[in-house]
Amino acid sequence: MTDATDIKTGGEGRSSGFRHILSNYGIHIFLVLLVAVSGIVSPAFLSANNISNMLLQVAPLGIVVIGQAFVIILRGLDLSVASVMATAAVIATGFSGVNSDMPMIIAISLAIGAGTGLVNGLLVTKRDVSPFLATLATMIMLQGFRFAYTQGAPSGNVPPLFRVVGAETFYGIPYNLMLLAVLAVIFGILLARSRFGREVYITGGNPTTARLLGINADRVIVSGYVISGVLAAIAGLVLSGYVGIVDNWVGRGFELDSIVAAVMGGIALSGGRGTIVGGLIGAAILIVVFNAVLMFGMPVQLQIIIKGLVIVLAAAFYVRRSV
Amino acid sequence: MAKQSPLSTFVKRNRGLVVVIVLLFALLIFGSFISDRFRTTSNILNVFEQSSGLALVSLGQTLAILTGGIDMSVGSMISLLSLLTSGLMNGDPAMILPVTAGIILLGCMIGAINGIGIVMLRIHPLIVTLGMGAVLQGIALLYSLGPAGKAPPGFKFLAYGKVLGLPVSALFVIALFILVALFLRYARLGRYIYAVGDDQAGARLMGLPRSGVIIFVYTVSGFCCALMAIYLVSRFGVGQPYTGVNYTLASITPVVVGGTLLAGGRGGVMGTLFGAYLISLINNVLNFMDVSTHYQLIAQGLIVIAAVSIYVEKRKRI
Amino acid sequence: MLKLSNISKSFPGVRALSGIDLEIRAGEIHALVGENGAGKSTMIKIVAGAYQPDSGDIEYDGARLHNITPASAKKAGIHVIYQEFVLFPHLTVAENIYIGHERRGKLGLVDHRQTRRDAAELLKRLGVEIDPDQLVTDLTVADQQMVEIAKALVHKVKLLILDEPTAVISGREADLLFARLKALRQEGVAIVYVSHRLEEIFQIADRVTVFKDGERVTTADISSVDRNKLISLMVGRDLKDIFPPKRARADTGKVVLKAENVTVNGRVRNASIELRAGEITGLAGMVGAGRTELAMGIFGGLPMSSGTVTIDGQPISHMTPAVAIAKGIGFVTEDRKSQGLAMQLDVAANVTAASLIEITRNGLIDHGAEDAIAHQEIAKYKIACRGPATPVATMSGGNQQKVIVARWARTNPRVLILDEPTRGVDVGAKTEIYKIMNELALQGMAILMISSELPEIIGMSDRVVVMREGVVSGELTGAGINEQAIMSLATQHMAA
Amino acid sequence: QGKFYEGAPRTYLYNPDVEVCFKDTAQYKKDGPYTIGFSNAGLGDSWRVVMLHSVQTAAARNKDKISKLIITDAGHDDAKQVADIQDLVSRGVDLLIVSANTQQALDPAVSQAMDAGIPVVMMDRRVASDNFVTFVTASDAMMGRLFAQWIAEKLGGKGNVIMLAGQAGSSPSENREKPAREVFAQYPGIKVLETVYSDWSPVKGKQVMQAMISKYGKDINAVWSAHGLQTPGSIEAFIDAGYKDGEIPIHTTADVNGPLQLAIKHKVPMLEVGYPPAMGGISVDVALQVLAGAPVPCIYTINSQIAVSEGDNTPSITTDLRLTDLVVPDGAADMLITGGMGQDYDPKTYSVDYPQ
Ligand SMILES: Nc1ncnc2c1ncn2[C@@H]1O[C@H](COP(=O)(O)OP(=O)(O)OP(=O)(O)O)[C@@H](O)[C@H]1O
Ligand SMILES: Nc1ncnc2c1ncn2[C@@H]1O[C@H](COP(=O)(O)OP(=O)(O)OP(=O)(O)O)[C@@H](O)[C@H]1O
Ligand SMILES: [Mg+2]
Ligand SMILES: [Mg+2]
Repeated sequence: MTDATDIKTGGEGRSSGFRHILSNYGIHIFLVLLVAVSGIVSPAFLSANNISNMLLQVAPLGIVVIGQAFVIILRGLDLSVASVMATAAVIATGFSGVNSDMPMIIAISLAIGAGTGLVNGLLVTKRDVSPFLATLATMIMLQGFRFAYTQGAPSGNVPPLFRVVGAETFYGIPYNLMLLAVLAVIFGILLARSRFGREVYITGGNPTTARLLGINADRVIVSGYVISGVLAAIAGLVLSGYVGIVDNWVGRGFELDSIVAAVMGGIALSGGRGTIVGGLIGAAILIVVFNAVLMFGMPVQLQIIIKGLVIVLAAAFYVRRSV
Repeated sequence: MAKQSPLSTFVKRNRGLVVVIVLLFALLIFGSFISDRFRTTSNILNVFEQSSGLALVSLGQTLAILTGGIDMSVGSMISLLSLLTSGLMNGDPAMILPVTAGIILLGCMIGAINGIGIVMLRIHPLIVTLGMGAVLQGIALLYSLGPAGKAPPGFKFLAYGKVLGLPVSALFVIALFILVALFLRYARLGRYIYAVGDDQAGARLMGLPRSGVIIFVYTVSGFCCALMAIYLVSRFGVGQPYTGVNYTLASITPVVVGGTLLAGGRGGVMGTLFGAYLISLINNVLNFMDVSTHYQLIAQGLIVIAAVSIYVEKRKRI
Repeated sequence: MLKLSNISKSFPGVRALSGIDLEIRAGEIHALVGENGAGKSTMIKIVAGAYQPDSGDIEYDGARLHNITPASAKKAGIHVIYQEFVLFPHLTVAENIYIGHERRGKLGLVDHRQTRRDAAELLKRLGVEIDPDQLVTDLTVADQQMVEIAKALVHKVKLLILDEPTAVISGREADLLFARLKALRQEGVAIVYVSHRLEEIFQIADRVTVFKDGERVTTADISSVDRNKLISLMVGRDLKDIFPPKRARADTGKVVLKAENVTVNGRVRNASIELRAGEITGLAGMVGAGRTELAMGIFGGLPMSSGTVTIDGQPISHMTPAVAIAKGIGFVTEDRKSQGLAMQLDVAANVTAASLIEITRNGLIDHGAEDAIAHQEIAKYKIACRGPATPVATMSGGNQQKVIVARWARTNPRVLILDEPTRGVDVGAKTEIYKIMNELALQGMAILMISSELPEIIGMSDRVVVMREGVVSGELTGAGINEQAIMSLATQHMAA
Repeated sequence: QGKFYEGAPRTYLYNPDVEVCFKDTAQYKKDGPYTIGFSNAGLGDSWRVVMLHSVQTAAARNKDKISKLIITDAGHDDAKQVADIQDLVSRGVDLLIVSANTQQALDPAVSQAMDAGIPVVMMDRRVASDNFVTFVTASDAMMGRLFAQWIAEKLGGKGNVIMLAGQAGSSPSENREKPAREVFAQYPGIKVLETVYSDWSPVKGKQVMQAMISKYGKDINAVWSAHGLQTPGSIEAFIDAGYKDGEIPIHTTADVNGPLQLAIKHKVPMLEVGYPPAMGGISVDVALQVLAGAPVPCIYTINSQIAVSEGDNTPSITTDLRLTDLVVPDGAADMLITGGMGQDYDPKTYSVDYPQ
C-alpha cells in the first residue's frame, strides 16, 4: 500500500518530456512557429507597423473569446456574439455621437449584451434547449430586432472616445489591446482564481456533481452566458471605434472565429477544460494567419483555404492524444 | 414491469415526429383562415416543392447529428459542387449523365474526407467540418469567381418537372427519406448510427465499427449535398460560388425541429422531413400575413426555441 | 486457452502493468484480485483490444494475436463485461443485448420482432424480469448489470471476462449470475472474474491470481489459499481486522437529523429515519429498495413530495443540496462517474470542491493551499495517482472513490451520508475508509451508510435500518444486527 | 441645384444607335387599381433601405392606381426569393417588381412568372435571360470603368493601384472589377499591385488596407474602391499609418457620406460615382406604364451623379459637381447622399402610408 503510493505519486507526476510539452504547449509553439515562418517568408510581416496592426486587430476578437471561453468551459457555445456586437454598436451609434452620451451608450450596450446572455442562459438552463440552438435563435432574433430598430439603415456617429480606444495607440501599443489585457486579467483571475471560476469548471465538468455540491449550476451557467454577452457588447463598441463607421454587420464572422479560436486554444467543447490564455493564443493565431496570407500576396481563394487548414491543423496539433 | 401500450410508447419515443405533424396541420388550418389563396393547390404544391432542397441537405445533416456530430461544411460543399455541375455540363445535354454521376461521387468523397478527418484527427466534428468548409469555399472560388457554365436544356425537369401534377423533386426526396428511414431501422449500420451517437466510447468497446459509422454518415451528408447541388443547378440554371452558403445553419433547423437531439443518439429522419415542410410552411404563412422581414426573423427564432423546448426531456435532476 | 507473456503497459507517468505472465484455462473460473489501481482493468482492456500493450505477447487458442481491436476480440469469442457499463441508454434492452449480433431476417435486415423474442427468452433464462422493449436508461443499475450479463450469453463465447460484475447487484441477482457462470464453465468457457468481494471468489473460483502494483504476485488454486492469505498477498502485509472494533455505542447520542414520513418520487413512501451523533446507522436493503432515493431526498438532491427533515430539532422547510451542505450534511454518492466527480478536473479540484472556503484567501483561490491539501489527502487515503494535477478520469475506480470520500470528510460535516462507500474499493482501502468512518463517528459525527454488502453493514453499524420496496421495514440494534434478521426484513415477502 | 443632372437618361439621349430597343406592353394592359408585388433580394445596408423606401414612396404617390403593394424580402437567399416569387404569384399580383439576389438563380422563377402572364419589371439587379419586360438600373460596369479611367488619368498613366473590391465572387463586385481591369490594361504604366477583398465591410476594409500599407507603403498611389462602404476603412488605414493630410493616395467611392467627409477633411482626391437608390421609385413608375400598356425601353438605365474633389476633373471625367455639394457635413458616416428622398428624410423614422 505504502509503496504503491510512493511509486505512483513519486516525482510529482508532472512528467516532463517532449510529449508533455507538446500536449501542453503545442499551441504556443504553433503560434511562435507561425510568426517565425511568416516573418521569414515576408519580412514586412515583422515590421513594427504590421505588428502594431495585428495587435490592434486582435483585441476585439480576443475580448469575444474571453466570454466564449466561459461558455464553452460550461459545456456551451455562444453563436449570438456577433449579433450582440452589431446590435450594441448600432444602437450605441444611434445616439448623437458625442462623448457626453457615453455613460448612457455604454449602459445600454452592456444591457443588450447582458440581456441576450440572460435569455441564452435561461433557455439553456430552464428550458434545456441545446446551447447551439438557443444562441442560434437569439442570434436570429437579435438581428430581427436590430433591423426593426434601424429599419436596416444604421445611422449616427461613433463617439470620439470609442475612436481613441478602438483605433489609436500609445507609443505603438493600441489602447484596445490594453483594454483586452485588463479584461483578460480580470476574467482570467475570475476563472482561474475565484470561487466562481472554480464553480464554472466543476459545473462544466459535471453539472450533476455541481448540483450535489450545492452549487447553483443554473446560475453559474446563466452567468457564463451573461459574461459572454457583455464582453461581446464591449467588443462591438471597440470594433465600432476601429473604423468609426457602423453597419449592420459589425462583427460578422466573430461567432465562428471566436469558437474556433477557443477550441484551437485548448478549450474543449466537451466542457470543464481550458484557459483564457489558451483562447487568446487561438485568437492571435487567427489574426496572424489572416494577416500573413495577405502579406504573402496570396489570392483570396488561397487565403480562405489556408484559414480552413490552419483551423483543423492547429486543433489537431493541440489535441491530447489520450487513449 | 408495467407494459405500456405500443401507441403510447411510439408517441413517447417519436415525440418530435408527432409534434411536427400536429403543428403542420395546425398551421395549414390557420393559414386557410388567413387567405383563400393560401388554400389553393398551387400554393400548397409550391411549399411542398420549396422544401425539397432544404429537406435534402437536412437529411445528411440528420445522420451526422444522430452520431453526435454536425456537418458545418454543407454550405460550401453545395456551392462548390453546384459550380462544378454547371461548369462541367456547360449546356451540353450529353454531359448530364457523366457529370451527375461524377458530382455524386465527388460529394461522397468529400464527405468521406470529412469523416476520415474526424476519425483520424480526433477533433470535434464542428471544427473539422468548419475548416473543411473554408477549404471547399476557397476551392470553389478558385474554380470560378462568378456563375460558371450553365445547365443543359431540359435539365430544369429535375427541379420543376411534375408527374401526375406533383413535383418530381419533392417525390424523389420523400422516397429518399423513406429509404433512409428504413435503412436506419432495419440495417445493422443504421442501428449502429444510433449506438455511436448514444455512447461513442461504448461503441468502440463493443467492437462496433465506430470509425466506419462516422465516415459513413459524413459520406451520406456529402452525397446529399451533391444531390442538392444538382438540384439547385436544375432550379437556378447555373451554379454559383455562394449558392449554398445559407444552408449550413438552415439545414440544422429542420433536424432539431423534427425532434433529433443535437447530442445524438435520438431522433430520426422522418421528423426532419416534416420539419422542413413546417419551416417552409411557416415562411409561406408569414408571407401571406405580410409580416415584415424583421419580424419574420424574430418569429423564426421563437419557433426554433418553442419547437425545441417541447421535446426536451427534462433531465432527471439530482 | 489464453496466455499472456511479459505484458507491459504504461500511461503517461504511470506504469500500469509490468511484465505480466498469465495463463487462463478453458473451463475454469479464474479470479483476479488486487488493490485499486493494481492493473486488473488495464489487463482486461488489453485482452479485449481496448488498449494496446507496450510490449508482450498474447497467445489465444493456440495462435498469437496481434493488434487486437475490440472488434477482432469479439470475433475471436472474447467477451468483456466492463467495470463501467457499455450500454446504449437510448436503445431498448433487446437492442442492447443484440447490438453487434443483430437478429436478421430476409435480405439481412434487422428482425426486430425476433430480437425482442430472443431477448425476452434470454432474460427469462437468466431469471430476471425485464421488459425487452424498455429503454436501458429507464432501468435500475442492477437491471442494467443484468442486461450486460445477458449480452455475454448471446453468442458463443470462449473467454468471458467480468470486471466487478457484482459491484451493483447482490443477493438473488448475484446467485443467478453465479449459477450462469458455473453452467458456462461446464461448457468449457474460460472465465476471468474480477471482484473485491473475497467471499464470492471462494464461492465460485477455481484459481486466483493476485495483482499488485501492476505485477502478478501469484497464481494459486483457490483451495490452497485462505482469505487472510489472499489479503496479505494483495496488501503486502497482514490485515487482521477489516472492520475496526465497534465503539461503545453512544446510547446518549443526540438525534442530529430526523426525517419523517419522507416520500420521494413515489419510490420511497413514508420513510422515517433518525441519525444520532457519534453513531453509524446502516441502511440496508435489496438493490432498488429505494435507499438512494431516501438519502437523496434528505439531502435535497431529489424533491420530496412529502415529509419533513429536522436538523437539531429545527425543521428545514425546503431542502436543497446547498442548504444541506450549509447545515453540515455531506453526501458520498453511489455513482461516481455521473454524480460524484468532474472527470476532466484534477484530483486537487475534486478533493477541494466541497470546501472551497478553506482554500480561499482574500477572495481568491490559493493554489498553493489547494495543492497542499491535495497532497495531504492523497497521502491520508493512499490515493494512487501522479499527484494533485492528475485528471481523475485517468484513475482507477477505487481511487476515484477515495477522492470523493476525502472530499466530504474534509468538510467535517455533522452528518455524513455514504451511499455504497466501498463499491469497487479494495480491501486495503476499505479498511482505511472504515477506519475513517469510525474516527469521524468518534468525533461525534452522525453517519448514514447505505450498503448492499451485509458484512459491511453488520461490521460497521451501530444501528441498522432496513428498507424494502420503498418503505422502512424495520430497525435493528446491538445483537439484533445479524444476517438473518436483515435478510428477513429486506425480503419479507419472499421469506413468508 | 443646377449642377445635378436631372435630364432624361443619358444612355437614351447619347445612345449612338438609331434604333433604341423599346418594348410593346399592350398585352399587359389592365384596368386598375393594381396589386403589385415587390420581391426584394434583401436589406442589410443603407442603400437597399433607401431603395425600398423609394419604392414605398412611389406607391404612396400612386395610391389611386395601386390598391396593394406586397413586399417580400428574401434575406439575400436565392431559394427564399424563388419561394417569395412563387408566393407572390400565388397571391395573384398583377405585376412583379424583382430585385434579383443573383442573376442566374432567379432566372427560372422570373421566367415562370412571365410564362404565367405576369409582367416582371427588374430593378437594380436583373436576371440572366431577357425574359422580363424591362430592367431599371444604373450600371456597375460604368462605375468600374469611370473609377479606373479617372485613376489612370489622375496618375498620368503611371503608378500603382490597390483594388479594394467587395466580396470575391459576388456579382456587383465582379461587374465593377472586370471593366476596371480592362481600362487599367490600356495603360502600361499602371500597375495593379493587388486585388483585396473587403466583403463590403469597413472593418475588413481597414484590416486589409493596413496589411497592404505594411507591405507596399508609399508605393501605393491610388486605391480603386468598388463602393463607399469600404472606402472609409481604407482612408482610416492610411491615417493610422501616419499619412498626413494631402499625402493619402487618391480614392474612389460611391453613395455613402462617410468617405466624402474624410476626403474633404484629409484632402484626399476622390471620385464619387453614385448608384442611385431612387431607381426603386422609378421602377414603380415604369411598372404603372407597363400596366397602362405604354411602351417602355428594354433597359431603363438611370443616371448616376458623378462628383470629384475640388480641382480633380480629368479629361474624361469632368463634372461641375463637387464632393462639397454632396456631403452632409454633420450627417452619419453611412448615410446615403444619393438617395433623392428629400431634405428631411431619415431612414430610421421614415414612414409613409402606402397601400398595403
Ligand atoms: N486511461 C488511463 N490513463 C492514464 N492512466 C490510467 C488509465 N487507465 C488506468 N490508468 C492507471 O493505470 C493503473 C491501473 O488501473 P486499473 O484501472 O487497471 O486498476 P484496477 O486494478 O482495475 O483497479 P480498481 O480495482 O480500482 O478498478 C492506475 O494507476 C490507473 O490510474
Ligand atoms: N424504475 C426506475 N426508473 C428509473 N430509475 C430507477 C428506477 N429504479 C431505480 N432507479 C435508479 O437506480 C438507482 C438505484 O435504485 P434505488 O435507489 O431504488 O436502489 P438502492 O436501494 O439505493 O440500491 P443501490 O444503492 O444498491 O443501487 C437509483 O439511482 C435510482 O434512481
Ligand atoms: Mg478496475
Ligand atoms: Mg442506491
